[in-house]
Amino acid sequence: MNKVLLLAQILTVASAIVVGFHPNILYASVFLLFTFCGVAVMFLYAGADFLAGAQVIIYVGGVTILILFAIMLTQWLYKIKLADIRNKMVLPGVLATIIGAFLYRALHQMVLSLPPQTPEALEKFSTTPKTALIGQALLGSYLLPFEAITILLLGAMVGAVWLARPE
Amino acid sequence: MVQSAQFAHSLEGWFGFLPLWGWAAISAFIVIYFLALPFGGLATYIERKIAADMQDRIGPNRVGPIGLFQFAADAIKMLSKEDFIPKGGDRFLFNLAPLFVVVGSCTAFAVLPLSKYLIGADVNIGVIFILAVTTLIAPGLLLGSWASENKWSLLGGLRAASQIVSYEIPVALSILPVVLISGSLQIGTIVEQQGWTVFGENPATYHFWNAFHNPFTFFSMFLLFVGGLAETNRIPFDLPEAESELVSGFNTEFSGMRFGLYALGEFCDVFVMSAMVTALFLGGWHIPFLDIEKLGFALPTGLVAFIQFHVFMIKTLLVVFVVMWLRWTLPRLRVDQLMGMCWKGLLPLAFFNVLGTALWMWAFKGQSLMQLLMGHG
Amino acid sequence: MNQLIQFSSSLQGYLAVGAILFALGIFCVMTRKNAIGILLGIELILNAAGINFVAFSKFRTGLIDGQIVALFIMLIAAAEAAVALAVILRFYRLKQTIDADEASIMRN
Amino acid sequence: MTVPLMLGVGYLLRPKGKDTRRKMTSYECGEEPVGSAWIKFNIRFYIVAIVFIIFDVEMAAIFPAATVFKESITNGSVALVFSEIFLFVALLLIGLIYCWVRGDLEWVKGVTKFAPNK
Repeated sequence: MNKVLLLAQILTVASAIVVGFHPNILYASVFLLFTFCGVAVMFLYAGADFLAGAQVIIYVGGVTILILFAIMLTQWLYKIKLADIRNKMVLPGVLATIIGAFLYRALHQMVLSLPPQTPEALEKFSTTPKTALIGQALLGSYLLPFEAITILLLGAMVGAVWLARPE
Repeated sequence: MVQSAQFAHSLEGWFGFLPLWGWAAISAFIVIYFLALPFGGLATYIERKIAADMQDRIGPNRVGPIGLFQFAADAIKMLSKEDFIPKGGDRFLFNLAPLFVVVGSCTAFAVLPLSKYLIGADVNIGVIFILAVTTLIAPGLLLGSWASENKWSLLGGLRAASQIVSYEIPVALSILPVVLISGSLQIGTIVEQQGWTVFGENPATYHFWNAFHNPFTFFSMFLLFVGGLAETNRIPFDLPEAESELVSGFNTEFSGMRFGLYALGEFCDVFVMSAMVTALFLGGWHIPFLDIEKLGFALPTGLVAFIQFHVFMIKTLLVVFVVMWLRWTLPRLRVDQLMGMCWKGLLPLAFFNVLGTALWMWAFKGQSLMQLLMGHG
Repeated sequence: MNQLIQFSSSLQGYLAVGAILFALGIFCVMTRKNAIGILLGIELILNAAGINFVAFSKFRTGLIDGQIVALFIMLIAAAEAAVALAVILRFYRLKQTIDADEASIMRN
Repeated sequence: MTVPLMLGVGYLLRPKGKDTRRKMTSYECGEEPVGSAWIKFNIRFYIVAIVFIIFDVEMAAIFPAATVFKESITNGSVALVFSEIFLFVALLLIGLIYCWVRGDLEWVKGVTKFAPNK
């Protein structure tokens, strides 16, 4: 029921379209940054306050920076090399549309199968601070996945540094 | 912000469609207008005055009494400068990049706890909020430097970005002890817990300034300060702008108001960092050993807010003064020293502090040094 | 206009945005020749998944489990981006290009 | 809103110079620029970024765990929470130490070899 959320969604979709269609990879990654910000605002309105912050910290502060560094590292011949998108767009476009429509349809079926929340419950859910709840869940029922992720991160760091290291 | 809440309530008939976050945005806007912009301007004046004093010069003294309106003159000068974009550069990104920096540093003002009753938006993820919005600065510098098509800019921007992202980790980890202590990310709550009064009974939640909670937090404060210096590209960490190596770094090609926006963003960032040190470690709006709300007689809320605001500002400006003082005290680091210091010095130390604070909390049931000494709790 | 606002703040609005992001991500993965471009598409897809989890967590279950899964998605996405870009860099050093079509040495 | 205002006022006030060729070139201390500025740069920037992103993620994951630490002291689960945080930190420190030992965190490789008193 509010315009800010609608604006955020429009921003998200519009910049995602630029990401999909802009031939220049640098522009695509800049607009990916806007998509991330829009998604963060959507999270905020879905009652995921901590997640919104984490979204900005991880994606905007981390992944985007990494992608920008990678682009600058590999593509120094700016205008020639950056514009590389395939000419064949019809088939992927049709396929993507079908997949997206199918996904929406399937999820919509799922929506109908689950009972909706009352407006009071929604309001209460939106206003509860989530950080401590997430912390409790991470240390409770999600302890094992959390540990697994720690090990995954360790592996990713060692592996990525090993791969990127000059001989 | 009690008054503003009532004000907001009375306006609800017209602006009822706005949720809490909308109001947060509006109050952020107000705070930016009345705090960030004047501060950004004034800070340049203060900086020049301090620099002049330290070098035994007079400094700006022509515009207004003791040159006080120098910043207005600077702003007008910047506005009237021709502003051009280098030919090979990327116009769109060139226009966009300074906005990232300004938005990143000015939005953080919204959650600064100026007083108990004067917080733009005391969101319950306040600490994360500041960390999140300030991450926008690094892409701004990187894109701006890329868009200028200048080797010095690009090198400066890359250095700036990698420096800022590197030091983000020690900064976040030196905030973590505070989160461990207070069990909250809400800045208002964190500051409120740092009270202490010698006139009357202390509530169980009061544990004096976080800096003196235990030895580890004391070091954390310095880590946060050093990390903040590096994140704002201040001397001795101003490698991205090292004149002797890189002309002017990432903003070499920027002129006029665009350059002004970069400068504004930097000064606002300095203020935000200092305010963070103040709010998280130096007790925020609390006068040491005195709680003006527990004197035995009630002061009007407006007066309390007024006093608290000034206490907060004095502390913050003292930290800002130290930042400016360091500029004329320390030489610039080398780039390898800079990175080595972050990853091999500050980061292990920050981890050590986190674990040490956790152990202290465990051993003393969460009591601070002050509570232990005074036998409270 | 009011209906649009109503729709946007409902579960369906979130799902629609998620589906659009997902489709655009698929499209991006299929059309980009550039390996980094493919990574951008993957990030879009992961974000779409996160939106769906968070939306269902609020509008249907009322539990935070959806948010935790979304947090895990983020953590894994970041690790994945780090490794993927390191692989791309390695490949670039090998072949002086990051055209994904060239990455067929494994095929023979 | 503020920023467009500032830029807009500036647009009205500032002189409109001619876009001469020379002015529009990038500044290189008066020399004509040679080649494009978009050059390849040092790979160390990138390795630092990789290490950074892992720690960034770690930082985001540890904040929720840290917020429950204070409560856990009173409700008796402090050993679990502490060991959890400790394990998390320790595993990442192992990664950091690996990079440190392998020399990935050195900005300039081999400088110490030429130190005069060695």
